[in-house]
Amino acid sequence: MATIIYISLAFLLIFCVMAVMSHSLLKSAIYLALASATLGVILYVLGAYWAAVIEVSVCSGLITVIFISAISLSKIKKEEVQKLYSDKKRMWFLPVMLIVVGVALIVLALANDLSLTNTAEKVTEDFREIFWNTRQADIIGQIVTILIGGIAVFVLFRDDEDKK
Amino acid sequence: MFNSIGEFLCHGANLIIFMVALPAICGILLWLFQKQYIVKLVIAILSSVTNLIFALGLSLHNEFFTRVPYAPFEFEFLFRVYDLCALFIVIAAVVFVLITLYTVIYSKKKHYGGLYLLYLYISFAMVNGALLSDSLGSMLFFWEGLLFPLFGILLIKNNNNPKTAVKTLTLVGLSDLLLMLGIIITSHTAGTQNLSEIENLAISGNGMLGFICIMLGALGMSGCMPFHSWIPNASDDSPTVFMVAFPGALQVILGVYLALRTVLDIYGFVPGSGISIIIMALGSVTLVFAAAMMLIQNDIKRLISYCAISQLGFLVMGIGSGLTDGIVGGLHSLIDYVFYITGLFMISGIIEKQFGTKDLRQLSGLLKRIPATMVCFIIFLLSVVGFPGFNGFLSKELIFNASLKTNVIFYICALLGTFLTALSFLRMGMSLFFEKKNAPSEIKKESKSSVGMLIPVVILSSLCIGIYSQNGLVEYALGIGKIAGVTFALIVLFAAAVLLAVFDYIYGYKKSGNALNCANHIIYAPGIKRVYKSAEKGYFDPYNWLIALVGGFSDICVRMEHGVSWVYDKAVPGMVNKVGLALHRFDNGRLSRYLYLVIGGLVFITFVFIIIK
Amino acid sequence: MNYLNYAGEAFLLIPLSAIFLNNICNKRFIEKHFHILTGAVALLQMIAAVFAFYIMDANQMLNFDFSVFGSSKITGIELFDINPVSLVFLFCIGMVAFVSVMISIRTIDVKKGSYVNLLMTLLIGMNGMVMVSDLFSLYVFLDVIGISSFVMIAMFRSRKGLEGSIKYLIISEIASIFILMGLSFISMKTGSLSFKDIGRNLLTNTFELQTILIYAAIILMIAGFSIKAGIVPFHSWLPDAHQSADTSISVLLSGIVIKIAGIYGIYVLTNIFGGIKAYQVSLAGLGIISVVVGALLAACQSHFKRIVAYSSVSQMGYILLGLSTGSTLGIVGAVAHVFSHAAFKSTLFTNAAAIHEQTGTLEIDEMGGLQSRMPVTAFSSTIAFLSTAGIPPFAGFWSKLLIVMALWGSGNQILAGFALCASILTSAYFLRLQKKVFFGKTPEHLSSVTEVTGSIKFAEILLTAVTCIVGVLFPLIIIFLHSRGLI
Amino acid sequence: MLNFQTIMLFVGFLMIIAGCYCMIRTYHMLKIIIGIEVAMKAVTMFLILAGYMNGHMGLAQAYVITAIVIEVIVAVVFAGVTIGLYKKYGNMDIRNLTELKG
Repeated sequence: MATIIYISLAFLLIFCVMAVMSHSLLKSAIYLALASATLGVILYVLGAYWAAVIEVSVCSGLITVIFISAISLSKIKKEEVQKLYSDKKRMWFLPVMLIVVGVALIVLALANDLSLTNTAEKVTEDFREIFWNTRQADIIGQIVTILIGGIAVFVLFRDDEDKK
Repeated sequence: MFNSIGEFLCHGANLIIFMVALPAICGILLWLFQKQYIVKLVIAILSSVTNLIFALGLSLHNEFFTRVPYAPFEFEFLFRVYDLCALFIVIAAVVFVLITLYTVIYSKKKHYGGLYLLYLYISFAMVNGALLSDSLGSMLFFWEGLLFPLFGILLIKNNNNPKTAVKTLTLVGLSDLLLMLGIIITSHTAGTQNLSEIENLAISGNGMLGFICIMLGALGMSGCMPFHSWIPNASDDSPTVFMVAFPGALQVILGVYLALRTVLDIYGFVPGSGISIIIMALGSVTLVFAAAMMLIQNDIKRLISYCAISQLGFLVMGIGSGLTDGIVGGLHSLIDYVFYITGLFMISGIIEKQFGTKDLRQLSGLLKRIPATMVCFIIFLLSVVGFPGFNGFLSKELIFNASLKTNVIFYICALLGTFLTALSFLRMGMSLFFEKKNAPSEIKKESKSSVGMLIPVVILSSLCIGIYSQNGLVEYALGIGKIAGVTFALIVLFAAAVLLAVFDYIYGYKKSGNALNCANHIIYAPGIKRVYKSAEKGYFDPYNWLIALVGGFSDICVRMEHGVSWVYDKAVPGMVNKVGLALHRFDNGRLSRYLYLVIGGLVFITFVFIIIK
Repeated sequence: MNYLNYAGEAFLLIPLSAIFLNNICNKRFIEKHFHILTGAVALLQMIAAVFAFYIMDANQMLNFDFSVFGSSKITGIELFDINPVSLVFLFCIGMVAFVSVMISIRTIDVKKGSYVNLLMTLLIGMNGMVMVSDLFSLYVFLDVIGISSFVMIAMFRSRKGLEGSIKYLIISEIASIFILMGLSFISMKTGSLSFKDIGRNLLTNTFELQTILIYAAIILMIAGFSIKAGIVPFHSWLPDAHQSADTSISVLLSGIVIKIAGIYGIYVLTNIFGGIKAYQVSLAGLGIISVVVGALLAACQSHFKRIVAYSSVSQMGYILLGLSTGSTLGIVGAVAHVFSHAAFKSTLFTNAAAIHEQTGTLEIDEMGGLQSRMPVTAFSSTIAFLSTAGIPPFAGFWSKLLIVMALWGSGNQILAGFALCASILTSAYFLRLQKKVFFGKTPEHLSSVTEVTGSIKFAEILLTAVTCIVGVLFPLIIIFLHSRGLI
Repeated sequence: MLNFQTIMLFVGFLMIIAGCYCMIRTYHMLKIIIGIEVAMKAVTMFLILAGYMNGHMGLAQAYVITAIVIEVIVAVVFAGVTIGLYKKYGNMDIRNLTELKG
C-alpha cells in the first residue's frame, strides 16, 4: 500500500506544480484534473471509497468543465496570454523553493525524530449512516450552498439585465 | 431639605444618574429645542439650579461611599463624597448656573447655540463624574470624556480651519497622556485604584515618575505652562462662551482638584523638597511669562487669556509650596480665579458683541457708554490684582507668605508678577475708559445690549467683593483650623509693588502720551528713571547690555511661544497624517500585496506563539 | 422545551420557506412587495430570539440542544445549540437584516428577487453559524455566508462591485483553506470536532509532531477567522468589498457579517483555547494593531463608505482586545460591543444611503453644509459618531468601557491606555467626516438637497433610538442579566 | 523513521505553498482559482489522512464530500465574477483591478 501512495504522491505534486506553472490555461486545467484523479487514487487506497468517487467525478470532471467553459468564454489568443502573463518565467522560483522546503522538512523531521502515528484503532462505521444521521447540519449547509450556486448562475451569467 | 437630598443621592445608582446622566440628558433636550429660545432658557435655568441644589445637598451631607453598577464583576466603580470634593462640586455648580444663563442669552440667534449647549452639558456631566469618582480608573475615564466635547466646540465656529481645535486636542491630549501614565504608575505602586485607600505614597523611584506625570497632566489640563499655548489661540477663533466655560472654569476646577488631591492625600508631599521647588518654579515661570506677554497684547480676549494663565501660575505656586498657607491660599485663589476670570471673559464677550471689535486700539470711553458693565469690570480687575477688600487679597497674601517661607526668589517672582499684572491692567483700563481716540467712527454702531447677559456678570462681581473669604469655608473643607492672618510687612511690600506699577504707568503715560504705549519703556528698557535717562543718552555701557538682555527676554518669550505652537500645530498632527498617508499609499489595490499582508500576518502570529511558548 | 425547539428550527426554516415563497410567487408581485416578505422574516427572527430568551430565562437554562428535522437517530449527538450569547447574535442579525431591507426599498431597483434569495441564504448561513455545536459545521455555514456575500457584492455587475467581490473571494478562500487545515490537524488527534470534545487536553508538553500540529492549527484558525473579521493585517479586502457593494448590502457586511463570520469564530476559539497565553497575546497584538491602523487609515480616506468600513476594522480590534482577556468581563464586553457596533454602524451606513440617494455622491470632498438640509441624517450620524467614539451615555460607551475595564483588570494597563488613546483618533476621523459632510459651505450642485424620506428616515430614527435607549438602560440590562446568572 | 503519513503531510504542505505562490505571483484571474484548487486538494488529503489516523474514516469522508461541494460552488461563483470582469475590461489581467485602493 505504501508504495502506491508514495508513487501517487510524487505524481500529485508534479501535476500540481505543472498546473501552476504551465503557459496555457487549458493545459493547466488538464493537469489539475490529472492531479484530482491521482488524489482519488490515494483516497481509494486509504479506504475512503466514497470520497474517492466524488473527488474523481466532481473535481476532475465538473470543475474542469467549468474551467474550460470559462476559458472558452474569454476569447483571448493563446500567444497573447503567454506574452502577457509568461507564468513559466515568473514562477521559476517555485520548484526551487519546493525542493528546498521539502528537503528542510525531511531533515528537520529526521533530526528531531518527528513522525505522525495513528492515534486510534480503526472504527468500523458506515459512511452513509454517519453522513445522514450525524451530519444533518452539514447537509443543510450543502443544500443552501447549492441553492446559492443556482442563484449565482442566475445572477452572474444572465445577460439580459445588463442591457437595461 | 438639603440633607434629605443628600440622603437620596447617596443610595444606589442615584448619584451617577442625577449628577452625570441628568446633565447629559438635559443637554440633549436643549439641543432638540434649539430653536425655541424661551424653552431653552427655562430648561437651562431649571437644570443648572437643580444641579446646584443637588450639589448643596451633597456638601451638607456626611461623607459617604457608593458603588455603581459593576459591583457584580471583579471591577469596582466607586464614588465617594467628602468635604473637599463637595466644595469643588458646589463651586462648579455655582459657576455653571451663571455660565448656562450667559450662554443661552449670548447664543440666542447663533446657529451653533444648540450644539454648543449639548457639548457644554456633556462636559459638565463629565466634570461632575470626575469630581465624584473615587477610583483612579473611573476618574480618568470621565476626564477623557471631557476631551471630545472640547474638540467639538472648537470645531463649531471654525470648522473650515480646525487648526486651533487640533492644537487644543493635541495639547490637552498630551497632558492627558501624561495623566494616564501617571495614574497607571500610581495605581501600580499603590496596588489599588481606590483613591481613598491610597495614602502618602513615597515620592521616589516609580512614585516620583508617577507624581510628576499626574501633576503635569492635571496642571496641563488647566493650562499651566508647557500646555498653555492653546488658550490665547482659542480666544481668537472660538466662541466667547467657550472661553467663559472651559479655560475660565471647568478645566481649572478639574485640574486643580486632582493636583490638590495628589499633593494632599495621594503622595506624601514634603514642603521644601526638590519636587516642591520644581513645581513652584513651574508656577512662577508661568506667572512671570504670561504676565510679561500681557503687556504687549492689544486684544481684550487674548489679554484676558494670558491673565488667566498667569493667575494659574499663582495657584500652582501656592499648591506647589505644600505649606498650609500655600494650599489654603491656592484653594481660595481657585475660587477667586473661577469668579473673576469667568467674569472677565463674559465682559469681553459683551464688549465684543456690543461694539463689534475687541481691539484695544479702537475702543475708548466705555465707562460712559456701558457704566454698569464697566463697574463690574473694575471690580474684577481690582480683585485680580489683589486689592484689599476684594477677594483676591487674602489668597494672594497667603501665597506670598508661602513663597517667602520657601525661598525668597519665588517671593520676588510673585511680586514681579503682581507688578506686571497691575501695570498691564492699568494700561488696559485707562485706555478703555478714559482715553479719547482719534477715530471713534471706526467703532461699529452699538448694537442693542442684552440686559440678561449682565445678570451673571453682576452676580459674579458681587461675589468678588470680599464677603466670604474670611469665614473659613476652605479651612473647613481641608479639615484644618483657621489659619492666622497675614503679616503686615508683606502687605506693605505688596502695596509697594502695586504702587510702583501705578507710578510706572503714570511715567509711561506721560512719556508716550498714550495709555496703550505706556509700557513701551518696560518692553524695551525696564528699570528706574535714572537708568532709563542715561540709557537714552547712550552713555552707560551696561545700557546696551541691558537692552539686549531685556529685548532678548521678550524675544525668547515670543520664540518659545512660536516653538511650542509649531510642535502642536505642525509636528504632531503632521506625524499622524504622514503615517496615515504612508499606510494609505501602501495599499495600492494590487491583490498580490493583499496576499503578502495575509502571509505576513500569519508569520506574525506564528512568531508570537514561538516566543511565548 | 418544545417551544424552544420550534424557535430554534424557526431560525433556519423561516428563511428557507421565504426562499420558497419568493420563487413560486408571481415575479411582478414579488418585485412590488419584496420588502414585506423580507421585513417579516427579519422581524420574526428578532421576535423568535426574544421569545427563546424569555423561555430559557423562565426555565433557568443556560443552553439548549436540539436537532432540526426531528431528533437525531443516534442519541447524544445534538447538532445545534442555543445559548444567551448566540441569542444576542441572532437578535443582531435580525436587526441588521431589517435595516438592510429598509434601505433596499430605496436603493435596489433591479434584481429584487435575487436580493431576497441571497439575503435569505445569508441569514441561514449566519443563523446556522451561531447555533452549531461542531467546528466543521461552523466552517460549512461560514462558507455559506461567504459565498452569499460574494454574489451579493457582485450582484449588479458594476466594475467596482466585481472587483470588490473577487478580492473578497480570493482572500476569503485562503481563510477557508487555513481553517480547514486547522480542523484536519485537530481531528488527527481527536475523532470528533464538536466543541465538547475538543479541549485543552489536546495539548501535551511533549515535543511531538501532533502537538506542533495542534499549535499550527490554532495559528491557522486565528489567521482564518481574522481574515473573515477584517483584522489588520488581514483587512485589505474589507474596505474594497464594503465600499463597492450596494449600501443595503454594505450595511449587512459591515454591520453583522464580519462579526458573525470572524468574531463569532474567534469567540468559539476563545471558549476552547482561551487559556493559552500565546493565544491571548496574539489576539491582543492583532487587536491593538487593528485599532490603531484602522483609525489611521480611516483618517485619510475620501469616500464616505470607505471611512466607515475602516472604522469597522478599528472597532473589530476593540472586540478582539476584549476577547483576548479571556475573562468573563472581557467576553461580555466583546458581545456588548458586537451589539452596539451593529447599531451604530448600521446607522452610519443608513446615513450613507440617505446621502447617496439625495445627493448622488459619496465622495466627502464634494459635499458640505448638509446639516441644515438633512437634519435627521445629521442628527443620527452625530449620535452614531458619539457612540463610536465612546461618549456616554450611548451604547458604544458602555461596551468600550467594559472592554477597557477587562483589559485593565487582566493586567494589561498599557493596552487599556492605548485603547483609550485610540478613541481620540476615532473622534478625529469622524469629526473630519462630520465637518466635510455636514458643516461648512454647501457647494452649488447641492443647494437643492432635501431630507430623505420614507423607509431610510424610519431606519435612521429607529437605530438612533436603539443606540440611545440601550445606552441609557445598559447598566440595568447588565444587572438584570447578572442576577439571572446568564453572564 | 518517516512513515507515509508524515510524507503525505509534507507533500500537502508543499502543495499549499505551490497554491499560495500561484495566487500571489500570477497575473491571470483563472490561474488564481487553479492555485486555490491546488491548495484545496492538499486540504482534502489532510482531512482523509486525519480520518485514517483517528480511525473515523466515515466521518472524514462526510467532511470531504461537504468540502468538495463547497469548492465547486466557489469555482462557479469565481468563474461568474471573472467573466463579468472580462466583459468590462476585455482581458483577465488581475493588474487591472486597482480601482479600489487606499
